[in-house]
Amino acid sequence: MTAYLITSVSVVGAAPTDLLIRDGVVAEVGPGLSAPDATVVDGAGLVALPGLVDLHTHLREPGREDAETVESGSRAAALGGYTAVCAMANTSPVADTAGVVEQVWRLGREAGLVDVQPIGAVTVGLAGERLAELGAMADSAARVRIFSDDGHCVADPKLMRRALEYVKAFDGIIAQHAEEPRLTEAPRCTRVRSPPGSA
Amino acid sequence: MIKHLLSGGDLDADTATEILDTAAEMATVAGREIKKLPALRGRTVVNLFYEDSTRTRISFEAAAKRLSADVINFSAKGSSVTKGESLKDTALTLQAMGADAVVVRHPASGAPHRLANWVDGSVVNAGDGTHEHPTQALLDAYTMRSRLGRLAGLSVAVVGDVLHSRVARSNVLLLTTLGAKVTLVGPPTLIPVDIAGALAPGTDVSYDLDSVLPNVDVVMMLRVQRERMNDSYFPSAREYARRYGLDGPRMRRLPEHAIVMHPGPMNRGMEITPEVADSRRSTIVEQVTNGVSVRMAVLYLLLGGNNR
Amino acid sequence: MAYPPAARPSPPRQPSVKVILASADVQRVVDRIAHQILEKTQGAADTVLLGIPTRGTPLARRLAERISTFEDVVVPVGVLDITLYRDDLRRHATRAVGPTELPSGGIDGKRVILVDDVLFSGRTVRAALDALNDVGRPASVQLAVLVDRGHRELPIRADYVGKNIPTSLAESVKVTLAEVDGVDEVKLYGGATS
Amino acid sequence: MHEGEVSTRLGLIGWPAVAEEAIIARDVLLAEHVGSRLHVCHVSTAGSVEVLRQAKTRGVRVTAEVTPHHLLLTDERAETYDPVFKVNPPLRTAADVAALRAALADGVIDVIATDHAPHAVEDKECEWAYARPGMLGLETALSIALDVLGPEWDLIAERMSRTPARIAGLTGHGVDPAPGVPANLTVIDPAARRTIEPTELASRSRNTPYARMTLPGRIVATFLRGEPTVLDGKAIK
Repeated sequence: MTAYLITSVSVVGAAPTDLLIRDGVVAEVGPGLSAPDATVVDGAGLVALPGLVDLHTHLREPGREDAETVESGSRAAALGGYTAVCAMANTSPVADTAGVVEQVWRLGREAGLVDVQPIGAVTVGLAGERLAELGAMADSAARVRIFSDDGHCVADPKLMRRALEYVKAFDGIIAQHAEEPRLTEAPRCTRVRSPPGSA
Repeated sequence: MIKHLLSGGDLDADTATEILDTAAEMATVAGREIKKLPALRGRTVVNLFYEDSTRTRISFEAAAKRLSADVINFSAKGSSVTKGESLKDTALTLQAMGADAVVVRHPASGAPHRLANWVDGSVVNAGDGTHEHPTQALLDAYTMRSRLGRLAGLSVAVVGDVLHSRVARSNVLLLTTLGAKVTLVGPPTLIPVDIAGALAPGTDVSYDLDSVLPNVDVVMMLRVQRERMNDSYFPSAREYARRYGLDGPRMRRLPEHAIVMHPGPMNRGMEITPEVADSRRSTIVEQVTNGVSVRMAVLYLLLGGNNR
Repeated sequence: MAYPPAARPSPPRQPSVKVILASADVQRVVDRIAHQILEKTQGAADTVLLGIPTRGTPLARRLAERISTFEDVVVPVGVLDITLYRDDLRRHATRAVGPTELPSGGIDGKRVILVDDVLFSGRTVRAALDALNDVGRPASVQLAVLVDRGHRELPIRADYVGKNIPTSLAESVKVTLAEVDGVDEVKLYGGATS
Repeated sequence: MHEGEVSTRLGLIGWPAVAEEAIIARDVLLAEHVGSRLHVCHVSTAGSVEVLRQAKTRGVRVTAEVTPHHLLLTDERAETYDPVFKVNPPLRTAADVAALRAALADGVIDVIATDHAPHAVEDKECEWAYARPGMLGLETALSIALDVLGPEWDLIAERMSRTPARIAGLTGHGVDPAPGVPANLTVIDPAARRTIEPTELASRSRNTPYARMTLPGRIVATFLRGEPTVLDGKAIK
């Protein structure tokens, strides 16, 4: 693996210094470093930050690859300074089983641009009626810790209480999309379109 | 001169007055043997109606034909089920056909504004969702002016389901621009929370129709859909009619000169009783005839010159 | 009066202004046209004067008033707006539509005399004829103008002309009337000085 | 969109702030009652900030995120009816934006999260009512944080790296570069300014609300466990 020497860079706003990366870790941080085998990156005027982490991303895959894939989303994330993103469950099929979360997790590893941590659905199909198999997702290879029906609110108070309690067993977190649906119901505004052939 | 007519707020006092004055001239055409003016000969006006509304469509069709324009009716009675053509593709089709103006009625607020981005011609908003209906406001103002001789200083009560009423919004904007004072009346559930700030400063709100009636020059009754009951905006049709319906006794509490207006179609027995609808104070029929003249004026002022 | 030889391109200077008819002359010309109308129409029976806005309208009223003082006959006067009938509608920003007021007796079967201030290309008169066609069926139509400056583009001529003024296309004729502009005057602007 | 003066003027169905605040209030009480952690997605109103402040002072284990667009844009953007500005929860008022910025600075709001929501063109190029809600965010988030917070690198690292990594339990991430630490880091040029061009984004979709806006900061390099994923501002693969 190539080594990288970032010269006179400000680490999280500190005074400019040199930063040597070798074998996947930060090897040294200090002024005047030299590493003949390393590729040099001129860090003058630049700021080094710990890789950004996004708790809330929609990668659309599986299901809506026309809008985004795990790979294209990962690339956008890396270009945004991210090294890890949490992928929401409102894919198609919904990430409410160990199988789907592992699929997303594997797609992330294959892309290899950022660590993709799948978020599991709280309820089956995001319908807000029955808890999804939160334990199976937690125990899966993806090691899911955050659960969310994002895009929908877990509106039923009893179900929300059950979910909050159930995930305590594996130190999980419920991420709530806070929207009382009864207050934001739009009247059925049928999507009118001119019938085919009548244009 | 403006290029599109999408909102009552698009018109400043001078432009609005010019439309009303032009409409007065256009009205004389109706009395002639030959009800035709050559002003828009060779122009193409497309009526793009996603909601069935014969009343408004035939009014625009009559107006355009009286000005010798070619009219193409395109009633897109689509439904969410049929996978039809998007608004943008329909717009590009109309553009390709050389439409000089598109008169559009659509159930989604803001559709005319989107359409205006996709066609070179002029767009006239003939009612979009719960947003606006500017030509209705113009014909209402025209009717008030012809009946009461003026607009500045008039006190106008707009009564009923203001929340969902595109007619109310356009009227509040236009009447305020023309110097009238508007009071919105209805159950609190049907009056938007911050209507004054949103639309026109100086707009009053009252939940008590009887307190407003004695000192208004115009009372405009809005159509109230009975289905609103199912969404519990009001308990029952009877209660609504009792508190906010305009019946004979209430009409007699209006000042002598006051007029009663309604955009139609009416729910007789709900917001208005037959006695009031058919009384001499009611301008409901003349609002329809004035609609053609006002729409002629709008089409002429948008398409008559080279305001490309 | 023959046209002067093309002037050498002279340095640009203030366009020259020449008063063709002062206010007293305008009044005499109006009187003469009134007499001509009475003569040609043998007393202006069944005659209607329709002024073409803007300055044709006051001229029509003056003619009617002078006719009634010369002979005891009341000639109805109306206004005929031609905006919507102009053939250059699309070349300018939209024009405001003026009022059209026909006399109560209407124009069917009447002799209509259109009145305008300046006759030039003839396009205004053509538009007026179209407009007239939509409002009624007169027995005959005549045209009275205060000034005829030539350069016709259509086969149209006036029956009554106050003053013929030969002009070049570089010149312009400006008629002002007391009712509209506060003073009666006909001026010739610009071009070669005769 | 946000229920307020603008939605009334535009005749668009409003999504009142109380609909968000009521659920947050309920859920912090539930979390407190059962003694579990709660995370609140995309907080968007001043009222929500107050509910969270009280809950935190009572020691409830609640964390909250805010999106870059709720820190920068307001409901006026909907006036062209362009659905690129349609998002759930909706863009709110200037007062809400100010409250969210203050809460981010004082820690009542723990993290910035993008709610990156790509949509195909046909799902956005239509009538407002039919458009799907959501905005792109990954490639512009740090620039907006810089624009909103200024060059407060420690605060930015806390809200966009350390805290989210801790909440998500992602060991190896959210650790300031130091000897022995996994080389998960990014290098930004804070002086650069760039004008956002939708077609130049790496995302497969174009629905960025910042088109033609000029924002500060440009990512020069990003490393994932020592491997460069971005060098000289371009993705390695």
